[in-house]
Amino acid sequence: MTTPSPTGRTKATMQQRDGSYWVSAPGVEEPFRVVAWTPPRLLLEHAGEVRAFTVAPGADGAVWLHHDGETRCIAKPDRRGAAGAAAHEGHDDLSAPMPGKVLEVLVAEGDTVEAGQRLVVIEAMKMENPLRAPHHSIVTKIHVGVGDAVAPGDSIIELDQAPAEASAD
Amino acid sequence: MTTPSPTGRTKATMQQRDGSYWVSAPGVEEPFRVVAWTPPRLLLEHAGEVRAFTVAPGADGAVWLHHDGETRCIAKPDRRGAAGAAAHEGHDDLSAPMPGKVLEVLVAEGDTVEAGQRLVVIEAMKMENPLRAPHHSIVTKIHVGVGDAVAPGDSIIELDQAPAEASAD
Amino acid sequence: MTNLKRVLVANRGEIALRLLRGLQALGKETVAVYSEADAAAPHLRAAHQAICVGPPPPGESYLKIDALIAAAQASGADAIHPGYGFLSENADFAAAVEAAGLTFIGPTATSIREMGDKTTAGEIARAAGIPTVPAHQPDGEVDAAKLQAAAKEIGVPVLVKAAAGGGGKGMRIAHSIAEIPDLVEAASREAQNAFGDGRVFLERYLENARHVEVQVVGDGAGHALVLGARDCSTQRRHQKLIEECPPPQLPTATHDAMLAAARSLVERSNYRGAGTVEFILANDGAFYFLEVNTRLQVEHPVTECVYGVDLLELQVSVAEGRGWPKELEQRQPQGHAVEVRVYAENPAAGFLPSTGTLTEVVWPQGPGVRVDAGVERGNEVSIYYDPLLAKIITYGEDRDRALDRMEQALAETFLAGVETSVQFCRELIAHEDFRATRVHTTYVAEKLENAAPAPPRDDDPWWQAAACVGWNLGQPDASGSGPSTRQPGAWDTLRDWRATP
Amino acid sequence: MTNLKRVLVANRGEIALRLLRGLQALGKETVAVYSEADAAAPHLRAAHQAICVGPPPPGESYLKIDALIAAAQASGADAIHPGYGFLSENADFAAAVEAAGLTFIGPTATSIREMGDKTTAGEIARAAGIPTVPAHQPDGEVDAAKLQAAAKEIGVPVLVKAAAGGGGKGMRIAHSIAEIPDLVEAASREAQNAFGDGRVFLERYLENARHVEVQVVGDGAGHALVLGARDCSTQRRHQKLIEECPPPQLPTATHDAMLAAARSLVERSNYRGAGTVEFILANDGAFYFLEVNTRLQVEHPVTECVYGVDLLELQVSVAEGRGWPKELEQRQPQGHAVEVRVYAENPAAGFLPSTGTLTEVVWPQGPGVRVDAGVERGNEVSIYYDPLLAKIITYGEDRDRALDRMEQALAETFLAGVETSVQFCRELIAHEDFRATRVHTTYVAEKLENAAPAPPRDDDPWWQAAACVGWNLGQPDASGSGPSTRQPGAWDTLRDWRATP
Repeated sequence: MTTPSPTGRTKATMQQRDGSYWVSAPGVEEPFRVVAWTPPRLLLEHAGEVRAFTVAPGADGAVWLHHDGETRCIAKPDRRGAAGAAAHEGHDDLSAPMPGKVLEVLVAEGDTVEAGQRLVVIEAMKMENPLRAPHHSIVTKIHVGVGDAVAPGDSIIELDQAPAEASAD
Repeated sequence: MTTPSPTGRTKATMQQRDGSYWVSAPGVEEPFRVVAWTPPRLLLEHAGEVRAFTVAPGADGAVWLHHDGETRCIAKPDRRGAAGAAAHEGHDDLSAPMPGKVLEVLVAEGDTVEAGQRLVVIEAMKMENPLRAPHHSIVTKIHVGVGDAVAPGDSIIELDQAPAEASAD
Repeated sequence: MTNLKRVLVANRGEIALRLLRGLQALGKETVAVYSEADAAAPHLRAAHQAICVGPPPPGESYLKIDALIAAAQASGADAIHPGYGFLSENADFAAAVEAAGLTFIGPTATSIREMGDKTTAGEIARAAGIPTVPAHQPDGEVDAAKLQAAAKEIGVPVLVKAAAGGGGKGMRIAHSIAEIPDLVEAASREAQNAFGDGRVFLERYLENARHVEVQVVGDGAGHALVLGARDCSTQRRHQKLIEECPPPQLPTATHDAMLAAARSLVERSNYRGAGTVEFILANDGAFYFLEVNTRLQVEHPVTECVYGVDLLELQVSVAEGRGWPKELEQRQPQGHAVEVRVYAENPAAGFLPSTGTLTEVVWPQGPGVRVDAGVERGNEVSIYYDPLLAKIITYGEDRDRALDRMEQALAETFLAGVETSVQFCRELIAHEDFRATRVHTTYVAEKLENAAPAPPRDDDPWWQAAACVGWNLGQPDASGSGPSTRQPGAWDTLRDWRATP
Repeated sequence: MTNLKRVLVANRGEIALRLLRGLQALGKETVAVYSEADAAAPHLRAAHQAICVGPPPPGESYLKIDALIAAAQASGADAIHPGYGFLSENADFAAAVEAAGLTFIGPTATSIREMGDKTTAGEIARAAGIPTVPAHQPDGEVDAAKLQAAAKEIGVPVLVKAAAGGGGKGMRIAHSIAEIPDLVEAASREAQNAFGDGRVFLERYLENARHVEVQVVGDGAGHALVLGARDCSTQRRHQKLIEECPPPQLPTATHDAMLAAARSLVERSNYRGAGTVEFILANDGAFYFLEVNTRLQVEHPVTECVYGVDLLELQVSVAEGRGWPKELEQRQPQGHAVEVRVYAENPAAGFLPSTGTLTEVVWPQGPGVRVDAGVERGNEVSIYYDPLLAKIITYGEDRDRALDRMEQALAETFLAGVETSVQFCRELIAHEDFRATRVHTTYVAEKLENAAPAPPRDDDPWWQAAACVGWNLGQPDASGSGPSTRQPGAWDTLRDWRATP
C-alpha cells in the first residue's frame, strides 16, 4: 500500500512494509522508518540515526512540528500551491493575518505606494496592526472599507509591482 | 435521542436537547448540563452550580475522573457486574492485580486460612507482592503453580468463607 | 485586622491561575469568574467555585463591575483580587468593591486615581524630588501649533503617550515636529478605545534607554517595603517581552538611588498594597520617573524567585491589615531570575497577534523552572483577550545560569496551533547582545526592521518526513488492521474508547 | 582538569530527563540511551542524540555494560553519567567506563565497592568514630541456630538486610527469634534477584525511628562539601515516599553532629563526587550510621532548592577536576522544600505496582513548584522498570508554606490509566501527624494496616454524570451533526485532521 503524501513540493510518500511505516523523501535514497508514533510524539530513524519530533495538527490541514528546540508550521501543500498562484509574478494579494476590524484605509485604488508603506490598519486584541506594502507597487484593488470585520485569509488589498526606478539592464 | 448510559447501578442517561447535552442521574431531579467538553476537560452545570472534571479513558472501558483534587476510576458497569457475580455470597475469587511471576504458593487446597494470611507471592517489578486472604476461609481452588506467569485479572486462588466462630444468632 | 475567608479573582488566564493557586495555598477559599468564551479555560477549574459573568467581550464580562460584585456577593466572597489588566487599575471598581462591603486586594481608589494618571503621578514624583522626563501636557483641546511648539522645546524625538495608559497602548514616537498632530490623533483614539480616556501628553524620547522598575509594598500608613528592581528593557510594540531580577550591569549607586526614590514615593503617598515604580534609565546613566503601576505586575515572579517572597501573600497580608514581617525589610537578593512572556504573536510578521486552537501544548520542567500558564491543549486563542498565553521563569545562582536554563526551557516548549514568541526569545537570549546587556527598549524593533526575512526551510527531508507522518497517520487507521506502532498512545486509546457501546 | 564535551546518560525516566536537561544547560552535548520498550519515552527526546541499546528487560539494555560503553564510543561521548539505580552503584561499570578511556561522573570504583557494601561501610564508619546499629554479619553459610543466637544478643525486633542492597529490596523485620531463619532465606533470595548478591546481615531494629541523611560532595583528595540534611522518614515497603529539607524538628546539636560525622567519613575515605550518608535517628535522639549511597539520590532536589545549588553541576565540576567554589562551604539553608514521589502504585492495595497506559497526565505549575517527570500522556507504564513516574517538589519560606503548596500541587495533579501515590500523599501531608512531625519510617505501614477500607463512592451524581459524559462523548460524534460543545479540543481537532486526504 502506498499513500502519496499531499506534500506538493517534496512529494514525500509513505509506505507500509515489514510491519513498519516508511517515508520516502526526494533527494534522499534511504527511507525514514517510523520507530514510534504515540501522538503527538514521533521517533524517526534514517541512516542509523534517530530523531524525535512532536507533531500536531493545525488549521486547514497544516501540521505543527517541534524538533531540537525549533517549532515549524508546514502548510498543506495544495493550499501553498493556491497561495503561490495568487502571488503571481509581480502581483501581491494581501490578506488579513488575523480576525479583526478595519480601522483605517490609508490608500486609494491607483495610488503608487513604497515598500513598507502602511496601507490599511486592522484592530485586533485592542492593538492597531498596520498592513504594509511588500514592494514598490500600484494599488489595483481594495476589498474592504473602514469598519469592516475581516477573518484570517480574507483578501484585503491587491497590488501590482511598479517598475523599478532604474534597472541596470 | 436518548443514549442509555452503560452505568449499571445508577442508570445515568444522556440526552441531546436545545443544542446541549444533558445527563440525568437517578435520585436527582434536575439534569446536569454539559457546558463545555474539550477532552479531557469537562464543565457540568446543575442547579445553578458548575463543576469542572477531567475525564480520560482507562482500560476495559473504565473512565478516570479528576475533580476537586480527587482522582477516581469508575469501572464499566457490565464489568463490575461480572466481578460482583464472581464474588457471590461467602466466596472470594482472587485474581492477579498486576502482571508478574508466581514465586511461592504458601497454602494447599482444603487449607483453612485466617484473614490477612499470605496465600501466594507474586514477583513484579523486582518486588515480592503477597496475595492475602480477605476473610477467615477455606481454600477451594488454586489455579497457579510456582513459576507461572500471570496477567492482571487472571484467577489465582478461590476461597469459601469459613463459618464465623460464634455467631450471635 | 480582618481575616479574609473567601476571595473572588476577577480575572482570567495565567494571572487568575497564579492567584487562585496561591490563595488556596494560603488557606483561602476561592471563586473564579469566566466569560462564555472561557468555559473550557483552565483558571475556572482551579477555584472552589466558578461563576459565569457574561458573554465573551470583556465589556460584557470581565470589565462588568456590577456583574463581578454580584458574583462575589452570591458566592459569599469577602474580598476581590483584580489581578492585572481589566479592572485592576480602575478606581471606580476599587471604590465599588469597598462600597459593597468587600475588601479590595489592592490600593485605595484614591491611590489608583492619583498614581494611575501619569500626569498627577509625575507631579507627586517631582514633589518628592524624583526627576521626570521633560514633558508637556496639552490642556483640553489639541492644538497643532501649540503641540509643535511644545515638542520643539522638549526636543525630538518625542513620545506621545496616553495619560491613563499602560502596556504601550496609545503610544507613538514622533521623529519630526511635522508628524506630531497626526500621531497625537492616532494615540488619542487608541487610548480612548483601550481605557475610555483619550488624553495624551508629550515627553522627551530617550534613545537606547533601559526600563528599570522597583517592586514596592505599602501598608497605607506611610511605611514601605522595597523588594529590589527588575530590568524590563526587552520590549516589542512598547510591551515587555523578557524581564530580569536583579537588573544586570546596573551600578550599585543607581540601583540604590532608584530604590530610595521608590521608597520615598510610597511613604509620602501613604500607598497601600503592592505596586511598581517604573523608571527610564537613559544611556548617560541618569534615570527618570516614568509611572506607578498600582497592581501586581505580569513580571512579579522574577522578584519572588530572587527575594524568596510570595507577593500575593504580602498583598493579602496588607489587605488583612497585618503588614509584613519586619525581617523582610533586610532581605537580600539571592541568585538571578529571568522571565519570558509567551505571546500568541508572530514575531516574523511584526508581532501580529495569532489566533487559533492550541492542538498541543508542551511546557518545560525541571530544576529552576517555573511555569505560569493560562492555557492548555484544546484551548482556543481568540481575539477577545490579551495574547499573553503563559510566562516561563528560570532561576539560577547567577545570570548566566538563569539564562542557560531559560534557553533549555524554551527549547522544550512547544505550542501547536498559533504562532508564539518562544523561538524569537530563545534566539534573543542566546544572542551576544543580550548576554552582554546591550538590549534597550527599542532594540527588538530595530533588529527586526534590519533583519532579512528568513528563508523557507521546509525542504529538510527529516522535517518533510515528519510532516508526512502527521498527514498520513494523524488518526489511527480506521480499519484497525494496519501494523500498529509500538506504543499505544492517546489516539490509539481513542480506538478502545470508540469500541464502548 | 578536563573539560567534558559530550555526556552519555545511562538511565531512563525522570532522572535521565533531569540529567540531560541539566547537562545541556551547562553547555554539554548529550546522548540518551533507550531500550526498545522506551522508543516513546520522553527522555530520549531531551538529548542531542539517542541510541537504542537493547530489548526491554534491563539486563539486556540499561544494565548491559558493553552496550552502554559501545554507545558512548560510537556517539563520541567522553563521559557517562549513571543516574541512580541500574548501574549507578556498580563498581565494575565504573571501572569499565574508566578502562574505556571515558570519565565516570561518580565515585571511583574502589569507593563504590567500599561504601556500597554495608558491612565494609559500617567498618569504615566505626573507624571514624561514628556509631552503627548493633548488628551481626553471618559468615558464609547461613546457620539457623547461630543466627538466632546473634539475634538474641542484638535484641528483637531485628532487621534482616541485604549487604549489597538499597531501596528496601532484600529487607525483612523479625519480631521474634523463631522467624529469623525463614526471613533470612526470603531476604537473601530477593537480594540475589535484585543485586546478584544474596548476602544478608542482622541489625537491631529501632522502633519509631526517623531516617535522616546528609548530602556530601568529595573532591577525591580528602576534602568535603557538606550540604545539609534531608528527612526521608515517610516510607512504604522500606522505600521513601516523601522527603524534606531541612529535617523538621531536628535539634541543632544533632543536625550538626550528623553533618560532622558525614564530613569525617568523606574526608577519611578520599571520597569523590556526590554521595549521601544515611543515618537512623532513634526515638531517644541517638543516631546511627546506616550506609553511604554513592550516587545522586532521587530526593536531591530538596537540597538543591534549600541550598540554592545544582548538584549535577557539582558532580560535573568534580569530574572535571575543578572541585567547587569555596563560598559554597559557607552556604546556609534558606526556606524549606518537600518532595513527593509519584509512584505507579495502589496505596489501597498495599502499594502494589500498577501498570497500564497513561491516557492523561496533568502536572501542577506555579510559584514554588518543581516537577521532575519521566512520563507523559500516551506512555506505557510497564513491569520492566521502577514504578517511580515523577517527583513533585515544592518550596516555601518555611515548612508550612512548602507543605501548603504541596497540598495544592497534588490537588492539581492527575494521572489517568494507572493508580498512583498522589492522593495518598496529599492526605498524608494534610494530616496532623505529618504536620507535627510524628511520622517515622513504619508510620505508613502501621496506619494502612489499621485503616478501614474506603467505602465505594461511585454513587455521587456529579461523578456519575461526568463518567456518563466520558462514556457517551468520549469520541467526537461520527456524523459531525450533533450540537458541538463550545470549545474545539484535541478530540474535535481529530475530526479536522480526518478530513485531510
